[in-house]
Amino acid sequence: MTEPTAEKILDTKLYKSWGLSDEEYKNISENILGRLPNYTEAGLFSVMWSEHCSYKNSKNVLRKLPNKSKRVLAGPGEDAGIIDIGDDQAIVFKAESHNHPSAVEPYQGAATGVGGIIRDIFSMGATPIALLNSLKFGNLDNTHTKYLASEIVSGIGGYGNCIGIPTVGGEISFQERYKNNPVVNAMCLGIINHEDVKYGKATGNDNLIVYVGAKTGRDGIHGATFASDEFTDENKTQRSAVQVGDPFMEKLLMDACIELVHKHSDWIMGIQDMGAAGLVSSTAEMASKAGSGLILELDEVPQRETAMTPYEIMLSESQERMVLCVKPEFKQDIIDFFTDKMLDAVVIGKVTSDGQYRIYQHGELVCDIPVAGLVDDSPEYKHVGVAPERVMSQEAKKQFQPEISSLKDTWLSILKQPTIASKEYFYKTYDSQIKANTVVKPGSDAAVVRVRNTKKAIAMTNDGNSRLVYVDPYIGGQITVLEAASNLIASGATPIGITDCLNYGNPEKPEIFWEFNESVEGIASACKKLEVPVISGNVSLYNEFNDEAIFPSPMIGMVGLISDIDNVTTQDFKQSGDLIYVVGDTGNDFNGSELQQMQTGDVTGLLNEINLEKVEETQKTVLKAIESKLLQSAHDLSEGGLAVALSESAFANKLGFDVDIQMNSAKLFSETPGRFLVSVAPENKDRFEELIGKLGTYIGEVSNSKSLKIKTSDSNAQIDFNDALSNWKEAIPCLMK
Amino acid sequence: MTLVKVYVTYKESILDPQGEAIETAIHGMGHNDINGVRMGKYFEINFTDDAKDIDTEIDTICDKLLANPNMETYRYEIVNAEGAK
Amino acid sequence: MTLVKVYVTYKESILDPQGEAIETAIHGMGHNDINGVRMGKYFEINFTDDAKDIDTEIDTICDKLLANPNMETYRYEIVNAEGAK
Amino acid sequence: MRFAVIVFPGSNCDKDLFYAIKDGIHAEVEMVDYRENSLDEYDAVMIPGGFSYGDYLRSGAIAAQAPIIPAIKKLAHEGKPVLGICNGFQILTEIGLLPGALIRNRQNKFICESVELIVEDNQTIFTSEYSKKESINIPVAHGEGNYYCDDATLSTLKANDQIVFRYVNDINGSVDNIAGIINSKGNVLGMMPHPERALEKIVGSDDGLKMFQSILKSHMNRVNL
Ligand SMILES: Nc1ncnc2c1ncn2[C@@H]1O[C@H](COP(=O)(O)OP(=O)(O)O)[C@@H](O)[C@H]1O
Ligand SMILES: [Mg+2]
Repeated sequence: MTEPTAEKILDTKLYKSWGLSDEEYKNISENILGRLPNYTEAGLFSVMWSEHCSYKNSKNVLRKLPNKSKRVLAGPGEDAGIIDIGDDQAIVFKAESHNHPSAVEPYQGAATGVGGIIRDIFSMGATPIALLNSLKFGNLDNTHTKYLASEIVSGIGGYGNCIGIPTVGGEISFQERYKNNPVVNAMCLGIINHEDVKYGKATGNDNLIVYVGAKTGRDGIHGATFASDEFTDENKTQRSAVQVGDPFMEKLLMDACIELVHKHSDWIMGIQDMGAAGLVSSTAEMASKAGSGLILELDEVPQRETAMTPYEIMLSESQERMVLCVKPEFKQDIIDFFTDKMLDAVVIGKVTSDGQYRIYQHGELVCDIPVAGLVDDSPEYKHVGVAPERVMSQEAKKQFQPEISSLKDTWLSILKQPTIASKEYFYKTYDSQIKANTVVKPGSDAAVVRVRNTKKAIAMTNDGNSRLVYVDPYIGGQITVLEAASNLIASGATPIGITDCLNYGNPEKPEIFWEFNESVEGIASACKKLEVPVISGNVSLYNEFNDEAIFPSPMIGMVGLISDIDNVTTQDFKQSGDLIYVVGDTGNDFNGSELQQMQTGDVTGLLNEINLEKVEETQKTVLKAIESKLLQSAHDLSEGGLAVALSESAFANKLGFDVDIQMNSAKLFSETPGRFLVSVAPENKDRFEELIGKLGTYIGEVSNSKSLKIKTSDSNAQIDFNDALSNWKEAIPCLMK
Repeated sequence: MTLVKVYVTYKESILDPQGEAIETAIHGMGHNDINGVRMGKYFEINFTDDAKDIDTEIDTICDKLLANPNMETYRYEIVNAEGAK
Repeated sequence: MTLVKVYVTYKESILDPQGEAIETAIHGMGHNDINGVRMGKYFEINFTDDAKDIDTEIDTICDKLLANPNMETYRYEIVNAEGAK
Repeated sequence: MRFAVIVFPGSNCDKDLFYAIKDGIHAEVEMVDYRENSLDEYDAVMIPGGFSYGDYLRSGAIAAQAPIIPAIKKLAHEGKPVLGICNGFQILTEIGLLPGALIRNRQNKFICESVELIVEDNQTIFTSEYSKKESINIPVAHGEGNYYCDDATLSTLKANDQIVFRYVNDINGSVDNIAGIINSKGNVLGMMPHPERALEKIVGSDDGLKMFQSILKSHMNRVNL
């Protein structure tokens, strides 16, 4: 096949099928190049200007998120953000979505998502120490969803387990809207000494561009534009954008890069992974950051397939590849270094000072465009949002009023809702303990990993409640942040930073854009209030199938610091006789709740406004109680409310409880944000009550009677420990059969 | 009883990390006259005697379950019970 | 170039959980005329033209690497280059 | 006492094992590359868990061809302690230092959890610090940990007291709930659970510590004879 000429591309508007608009194409031809782009050039622009690489539809919204604090060493713009944790150490973290690839080939899609996010971390010079993930599937009532869920989870485990980084936490939820467009977000966190930090820069005239890792094949060509496109029935199986992950190769690559940064930092000027839009995106961004130009010789690029065109080589998304910028005098050292680690390293080009991006193949100049045009001049769109009918109607202002005819039945049923039920069936397939640093494993509010040879530990959580964001994006966005923070607080940590994945439908639709913008504003307001910066993240738009969008699904990956590992607290009750308190007031918050979903099969209505001041005070007080060693357990209240939190706290240590709440039964399931369930040893009662003051309400005691007892103002219920446990624990295995 | 043997392989353009690792190991054992190893899956599926249209059935099973058309191809042979031994 | 196709399967006495899982999935799809699925591995190995005694060589490779005699058996076919297409 | 921890490409519990020896029992320990061909300077060899060669083909199969293997066999024949954990156990069966094979878990899934084990034999150099039938908590993390051997081998293992650890519950389909076995000479132990992950209460359990203490103590006793 011969490539179409520049004129033909213009005439047939071929660029449109790659996602470039008429205006964008015109801008490239007239303003940036002053001529028509050839096939390769047009291809490079289309991928670099896709939403996935350029954030053209979202930049404007993302600027609303705060990204600074005293601890932030590097924020958005790098492969991952960096936050100081004292003692000249820092943590590096980021999250990434792989929704579309996972819909097409769930195992490999999820696996390569994990592989990609790990590369973002070690490309900064950091040692990855933990993985998390956030998954959203359709309801587990059909074989397709079960297949997706099972393969996606296997892919995540397959990659993480093999490379040897513990998967310590995450979240999984189920909703019809994700049936054909699952959400697969993965987060990785690494640790680094300040002096070892490396950035993805190609600086210094005549420095070499070195390619390391797997060979380039035709994998995932146009993966980035593909991620910026919607799904329909027709294009579902025709895509050939399937990349296969090789965690073994990545393990070699990771160890080698970390060792290189530690031992031979002076050899390299910059290092970057090849992610979406492969070679072009990584090298062009490295040049753009340094204000340099580049020359690449494609004949040098290791290739797995024959007769690859420049277009294919540049856009390939073959996995497990890195780009380094190396001082020429260390050329042989670098090559020998990687060869010893069973990895191919080859010089594929050099840095120039004229700001042009030039590519040669077979001695011919196949691309000659300004780096700035490719990277920095990408367009920026301001869309206008329109609030959808569902939030504007009079109806929306009403609060759902649940009726609880049998407290016991409602309680037992809610425990087996898939979104509430234990996710052990899935997370048990992840190695959560490798490296022997995991202090709190999956199953509590936040995961905790200690920092070896220090008293410090890092707490992490992934949170998103898309039901709440759907019914009320602004407040739902706020709650997402508050809940993530509460999860960290409950484990004894101070929140210090956030990464996010913002998953939405097509932003060109005004109602979708409105959801996106509103929820980000909500997120931003809560981040500002809690003073937690967003240091990295990812946007995934066009999550639609046959024109129907997923729920707006922002995922917050929040990280906290525990300065003294003795303060680590879990959600589990520890001993019978301990006193149980609810911290924070419970209101009538049923819109968007699990109970509403369960009773009506749908979620509707706006959310009550949140008193951020009050939530912050509650969180600070609980943290203080933990740091004063007054708490035996702490659990934040979220989906399913108090009834669920109480049950979850009882399960791990096989304890029961006997509580009397002075509220009606419905309120047991209310999802008022910013509340905690804590238990206190009797000897600490006075000190705790003094500290907590009016924020806390005593509700009862932990018991060893193997029975869960609740008395409310209008009812009472007692369920057998084993019945509660089996409803909660067996629900998902049963559905997955 | 009818035995069907199904072979599922990656399309040629798809990376086969296992095949590559195996090839390296074979070279390491001193066999340098080998050049290219691909690894695939092999299934033996037994149909009961009341199976009617095995071809159509096996195609469906392959398309929907055993192979992912985005990255794999398959072929199969129908062997009768005697041939299976 | 000579292509060798190698099939490695579990011995009959060995449990094959993957095969079982696939059988359950097939039944789940409504194909109830299936009774027994076993999963094995399939390799395509290319020998260069200077390979001399392919039989002996492939036996060694299978015995030492591709199959574990404690639990697996193998068989192979030698296909010449034309046959490979 | 000098320990060698063998590092294959893809080993990923090598550092955990290294720390277990260095910080757990304060013995001398070095990481040894799979391309080395002598282990003469070492008193014991530890083969770590992980995914050598990505577990491609079959766990342990490709590692079994590595240059270091003859040196491991030599050291084993000299009667020095060889411990294989998880992938290390798989490699020991692949190279024939231990009988049987590790096949895919019965449930066809990778499992990671803390499990209860019974120390069936405390008369070995690896378990002398435990009491007989002691119940201990050690994490497992494997997808191919289902121990298989034929009936004759099983009878021999039983007759010679070669079954060192058993799972209290059937977690993966292993024959006779076998979690770890030793060779007939008593110096090569393979086990699926990870004692190196159970050295401190803060990470869940310190029941693995006694295993490393046993190795050290047995060595000291031998040297002092
Ligand atoms: N995909 C997953 N991977 C790992 N752990 C998970 C996953 N999904 C849920 N978990 C774990 O299950 C526990 C409960 O999760 P979740 O119900 O989302 O908690 P919360 O509501 O407190 O945020 C957490 O410890 C979480 O880390
Ligand atoms: Mg929580």
